[in-house]
Amino acid sequence: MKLKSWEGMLAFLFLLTLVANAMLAPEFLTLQNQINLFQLSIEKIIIALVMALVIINAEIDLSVSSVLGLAACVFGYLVHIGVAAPLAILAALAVGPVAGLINAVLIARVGIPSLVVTLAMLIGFRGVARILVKDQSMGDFPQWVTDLGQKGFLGPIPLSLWLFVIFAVGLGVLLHRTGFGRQVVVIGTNAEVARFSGLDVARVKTTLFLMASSMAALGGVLYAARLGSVRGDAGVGFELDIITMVLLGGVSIFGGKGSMAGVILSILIILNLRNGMALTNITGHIQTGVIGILLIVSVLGPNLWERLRRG
Amino acid sequence: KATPGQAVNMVLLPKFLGILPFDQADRGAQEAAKELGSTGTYQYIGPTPENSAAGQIEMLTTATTQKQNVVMLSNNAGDQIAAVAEAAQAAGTKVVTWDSPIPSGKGESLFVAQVDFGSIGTVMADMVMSMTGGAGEFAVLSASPDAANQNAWIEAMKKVLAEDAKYKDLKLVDVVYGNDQSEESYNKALGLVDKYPDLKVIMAPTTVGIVAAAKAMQDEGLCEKVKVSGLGLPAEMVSYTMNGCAPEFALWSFVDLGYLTTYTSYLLATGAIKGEVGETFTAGRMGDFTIEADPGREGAKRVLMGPFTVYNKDNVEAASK
Amino acid sequence: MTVLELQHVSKSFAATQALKDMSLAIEPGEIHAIVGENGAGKSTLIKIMTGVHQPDRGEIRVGGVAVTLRGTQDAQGAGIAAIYQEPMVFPDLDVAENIFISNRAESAVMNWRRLYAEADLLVAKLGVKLDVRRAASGLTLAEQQTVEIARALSLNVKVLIMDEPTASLSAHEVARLLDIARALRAQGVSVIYISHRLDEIFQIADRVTVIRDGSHISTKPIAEVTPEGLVHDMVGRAIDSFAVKTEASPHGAPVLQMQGLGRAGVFRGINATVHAGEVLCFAGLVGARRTDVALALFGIAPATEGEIKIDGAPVTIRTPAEAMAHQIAYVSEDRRKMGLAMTLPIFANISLASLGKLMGLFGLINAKAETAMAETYRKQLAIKSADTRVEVGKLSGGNQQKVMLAKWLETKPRILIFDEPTRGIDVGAKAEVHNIIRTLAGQGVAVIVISSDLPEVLALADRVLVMREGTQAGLLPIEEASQERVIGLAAGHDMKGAA
Amino acid sequence: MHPQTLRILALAAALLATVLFFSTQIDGYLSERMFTRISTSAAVILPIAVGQAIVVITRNIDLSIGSTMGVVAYLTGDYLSGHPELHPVLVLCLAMGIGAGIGAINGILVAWGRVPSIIVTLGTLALLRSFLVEYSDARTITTASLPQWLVDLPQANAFSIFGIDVRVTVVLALASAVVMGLCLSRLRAARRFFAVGSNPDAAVMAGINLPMVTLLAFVLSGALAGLSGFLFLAKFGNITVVAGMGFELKSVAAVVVGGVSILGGSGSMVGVVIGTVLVDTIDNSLTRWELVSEFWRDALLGFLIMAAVTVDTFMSRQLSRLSRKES
Ligand SMILES: Nc1ncnc2c1ncn2[C@@H]1O[C@H](COP(=O)(O)OP(=O)(O)OP(=O)(O)O)[C@@H](O)[C@H]1O
Ligand SMILES: Nc1ncnc2c1ncn2[C@@H]1O[C@H](COP(=O)(O)OP(=O)(O)OP(=O)(O)O)[C@@H](O)[C@H]1O
Ligand SMILES: [Mg+2]
Ligand SMILES: [Mg+2]
Repeated sequence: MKLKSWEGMLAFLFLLTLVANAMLAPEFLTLQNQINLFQLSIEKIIIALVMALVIINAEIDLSVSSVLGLAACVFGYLVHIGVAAPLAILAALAVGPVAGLINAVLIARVGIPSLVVTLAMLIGFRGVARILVKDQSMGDFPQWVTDLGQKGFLGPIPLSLWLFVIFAVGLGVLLHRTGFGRQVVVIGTNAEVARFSGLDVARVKTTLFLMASSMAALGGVLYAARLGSVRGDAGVGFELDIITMVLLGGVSIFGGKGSMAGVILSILIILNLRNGMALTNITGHIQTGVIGILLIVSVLGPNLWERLRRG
Repeated sequence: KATPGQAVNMVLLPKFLGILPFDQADRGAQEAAKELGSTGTYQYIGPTPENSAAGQIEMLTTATTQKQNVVMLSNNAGDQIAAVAEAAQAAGTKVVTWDSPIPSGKGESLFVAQVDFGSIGTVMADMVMSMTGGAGEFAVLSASPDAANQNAWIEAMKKVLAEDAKYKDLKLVDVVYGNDQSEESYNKALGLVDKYPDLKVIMAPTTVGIVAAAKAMQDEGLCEKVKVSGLGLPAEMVSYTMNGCAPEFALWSFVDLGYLTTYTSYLLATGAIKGEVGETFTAGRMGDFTIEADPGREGAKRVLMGPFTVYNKDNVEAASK
Repeated sequence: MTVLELQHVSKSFAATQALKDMSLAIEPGEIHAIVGENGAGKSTLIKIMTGVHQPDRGEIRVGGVAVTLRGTQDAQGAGIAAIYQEPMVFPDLDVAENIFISNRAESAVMNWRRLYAEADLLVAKLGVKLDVRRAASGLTLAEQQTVEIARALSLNVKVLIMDEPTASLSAHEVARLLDIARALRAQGVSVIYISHRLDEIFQIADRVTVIRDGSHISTKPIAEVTPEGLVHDMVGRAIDSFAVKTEASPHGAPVLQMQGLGRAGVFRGINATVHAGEVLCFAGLVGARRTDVALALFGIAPATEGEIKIDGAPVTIRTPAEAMAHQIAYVSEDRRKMGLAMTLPIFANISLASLGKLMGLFGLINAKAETAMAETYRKQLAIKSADTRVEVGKLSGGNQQKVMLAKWLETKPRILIFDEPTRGIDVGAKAEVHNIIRTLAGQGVAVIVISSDLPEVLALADRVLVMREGTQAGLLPIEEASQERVIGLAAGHDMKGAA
Repeated sequence: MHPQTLRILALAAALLATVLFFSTQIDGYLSERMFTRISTSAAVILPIAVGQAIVVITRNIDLSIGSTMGVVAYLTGDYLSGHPELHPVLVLCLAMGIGAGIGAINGILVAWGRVPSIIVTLGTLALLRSFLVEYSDARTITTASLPQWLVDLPQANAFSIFGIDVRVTVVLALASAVVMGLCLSRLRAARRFFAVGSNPDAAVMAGINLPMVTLLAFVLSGALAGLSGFLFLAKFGNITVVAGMGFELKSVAAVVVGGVSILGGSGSMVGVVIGTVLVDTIDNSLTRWELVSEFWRDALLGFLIMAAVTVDTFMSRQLSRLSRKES
């Protein structure tokens, strides 16, 4: 019940944003702008989709942006030293499982809280990226790589957008319709109950952290392809944006609650709101401030309303 | 040569908002826009410091969507912005860089260079030279490993050091980064003096780093032993120059840089200049300039502003007012 | 004059009306029992008295004056405190602090030594052995209950409410608690006592109030009621009170054998066999480590000594999944912590341990089958709820217990371990649960029941295994088991009959 | 022995090992100079870590703490440039007051608005920074505009023992930790922080005023961030709009390394002090380690923090198992 009304509110907010944007910014409704809007944040939004599962599982992964940076740098570095691009892509994608496994072992097996582990790894993985590229910028990727990141793939829609749609649907089904998704929710609600029901808590958590890191690595490759070059600071600070998207989507930071529809709506709201503000020439820190207010008010508003209604 | 009163929509896009040099550039740009009587719009927008690179890429894309005529970019995203800049050019939005160029030159119409990047290497080397008395160890405290202009200057300095025999007794022992944050720069400066007991100069080609380093040396009573130099704002450096912690540093006028960039961009957007090597134009109060090949970046073109001022005890107080 | 009075109080949660026009008056120095079925509204009534919930209508009077209780602080200020049905401890604080946490009379600066001394006294008064310096995190449910009781006692109150305080206590502690209630009464404190164990009510109550479906049915002096009449008032029909079993039911082949089973530092030397169709009850005092034996069998805290055999073949069980592969099910004693995902709907809880069965292609859950499964149990176990999409946390305690049972029944176990299966369940439901257990045994399931409720043990068991301090104190066939015998073994008085 | 005590011992051992290791790697490491370096640098973070710890103990988190510190440093510096005659004690009060005010806003939103703390402070993290950029107009606070006593403060010695100088700023920071530590273990009211973090539902049932306790935790954390802001202003002198950026994560790192449970309910100020010093020691030592180039530092820092936490987890688990066997 409560979740439904949350998504209702988000849908309303989304429409509001669309209408306001369309009225205030004539360029808003152009196809190119709509594509740009997704493409500019594609890495964040696909990671946010997985992060939703992680947070519903009552964990958090702060290291994703560093894994993204590391994968991008591995790719850039390998191409730079002359490795063939397809191989470099594979190696960069492999960063995901490796990083995820390190996180997962420390979290699910050793039993250190994920916030602690991934906070340390946020520094650590970024550091490894830095070792690889140092103060350099590595680019000159083959044309097909940058085309994949920048040009349309099947019509005007770029690959990244297709990926977003596929992941949104896929992860939505995974979360809401499969046994694995149910396990994620139950563990997020109460891990002990899950254990006493015979679920393999460690395995589910391991899978989730592997998924998060793998998605981050994919994000890294997309990032490299989109920008055509990488540096050691690729993706710095993305984690806060990603978490904002998930939380605005109604996912409880305490786990157990949240829906993919909410997260997708929240992503749409944030992307469109930012885009609309940019098109009306609102500068960076005000944009950030508005998102900050939105985040607080979206939770505060319903709470206050509930109180008023109860008297 | 400029025809005033035409409609040119311009965006001045700094690395990020919140530090003085960029606001000064904004002032210069506004002055120029007024002088030119541009009937188009002028926007000064920028990303937040923590979101600088991604934010710039987003803002350049948005400007392209808006069909702005020119985006004046102090690039902080390195070559990562090249693809977006090329897209902008293709859509008819000119990209003129200033302060910090696109390293590969891709997607960039012109670079309005504050100084000659090669000569700043010489100047930095010379300042080290005069402070060490010709021989000794020194280290560089830079902004971040990803700052293209700083990297270019350090590169240029290394080159001069290697090529010119008169610097043969200077030894660059380390390059560290303070990420343009006071506390990090301060700690890194102290780290340097601890790590290299014979260190004589800290060269900080960044306005945040140089004050932080100067304060660190002053706090630890090391000003006699380790001198600080680099690029700094006179207003922030005056006390350290007067007390000898940072006897010499250099800078150029960001107001002028903003002014010149706006003039150049206006001319480019109105078609008064094509942006070809060899073209000359007049930029209001600043006089005549010529477009030339950028010696540091193959295939790229620049407009050289220059000169810069070296500040010391004699002129810093006047400049800080 | 009354100390506490409710007048025409109503309260509803969304669609459920938990209390309807409820009026109740508590006299000074009386023990006032409240009985009613699961979900009748007892806990809600209590929570209104303590300011946790605010009534939709009606008023609360303390000493004749109408008051508004906005929270438990207000209630404590008015001299009302409660021991809640679900113990509420602070796992990171030590026992002594847990006890005195809400005591306002204490000084602003902590005097740790005095705190421990007073806590020791209180705990001793309750007749429990409990180190007041240890953190509350490892406490068993019964120990938590003790802490809760001690906390309420530490407050100087006029009205003390006990919401099923004995649900997880064994006879020994129950007796102590009843003594304390009487002592309080002697001091002029009014005690409101809620319990599903009617024998306790007849032992101590002065008056008893029956509520049904949120409405007040009757308030009578205890002398004027009979157990049968009380049950009739509660349920609206008669229920056969369960008889003591006198002989073992017929059983089949041995299914589960424990040979010298033990876990280092916890328990040891458990030797018993459970046959198909047999009910083996574990009896013992609180903390006798009965639960630990169950946890070893279920792979949560695996055994380190001895052997487990299933169908005669030795097996190792290191995880619940392995236990479940051997068709073992464990209905745990603490449904809040280990049993149910409180914020999830009923159906999701019921299907939780058998998700595999419902999963098809790509691990998709067959939603229709899941709903059907849940519906079956809702009807079969008479779970009081409009449909199975209701959050489990919103059900009354007894109904939650049924959901947990359903979850394990669905795994179709051959070996079913119940840990305090009727904790907090009303008489009607208890009879149902007992029926279910007997039926399951009748179908050839090997059943282990851990219970602190001796009448229950004697009503269900074919054999009784008595534990004392982590060891097996005796294994009695039902014919030899009597209340005295079992208590004697559990407390260590009985010298003969140690198996 | 109490598990908390074991935890502290494990941490202290980790710190000792770190110091011993680096003393073999860096010339003149065990010196008065290094002590001053690390102590004064840790002093800036310590109050913020203490504040973060209090909030974390109540099962919340304060991600706005770095922004709060930046805003305080900037506003205090800004005010001082106009009113250089303000008494030092009043300046300190001003800084902590601004911090407490910001903390109160967070606290009210969390306690009465029932918005999870991570959401509130993620929001105010951004909002405070935005405010600062707007307010500052790109001006930097420089030492030149600050009163001399403030500029000299970081060099002022409180006392010396065995020839080791202990600076006033270090004493101030330690005092905040000691006072909070004493309060947390001795004051009945302060024990409620632990109760609330340990089991919020039970706290409500036990008659604890949950919103009030939560608010207080945030006000304290804000005030302590204010103290850090003051020390930051004094030490670095040059305050830009990015002052304190990233300190939220630094404070969380110090707190978790210091053994405060991120899930609330437990932790000690001794642990927080050791945690803060440990992280800062690793950081400062890596900066001075010749074997490690600038580009390797972050990787090592991250993995060393991870190693410290892992060792701590294993050791305190092992030790508490041992002690359980003994008893
Ligand atoms: N927080 C809540 N939200 C919604 N419904 C509730 C809530 N608390 C109780 N109810 C409903 O109110 C009714 C009365 O519940 P209550 O807990 O008072 O019963 P009870 O008499 O204590 O039962 P039991 O003997 O099982 O503990 C039940 O139908 C229950 O589902
Ligand atoms: N001293 C203790 N320290 C830590 N955990 C304990 C301790 N005593 C018991 N436990 C835990 O509490 C749970 C139940 O304990 P135990 O088996 O002793 O109780 P029991 O005999 O089942 O009694 P009851 O069920 O009546 O409480 C088990 O998980 C056990 O590990
Ligand atoms: Mg109840
Ligand atoms: Mg038990």
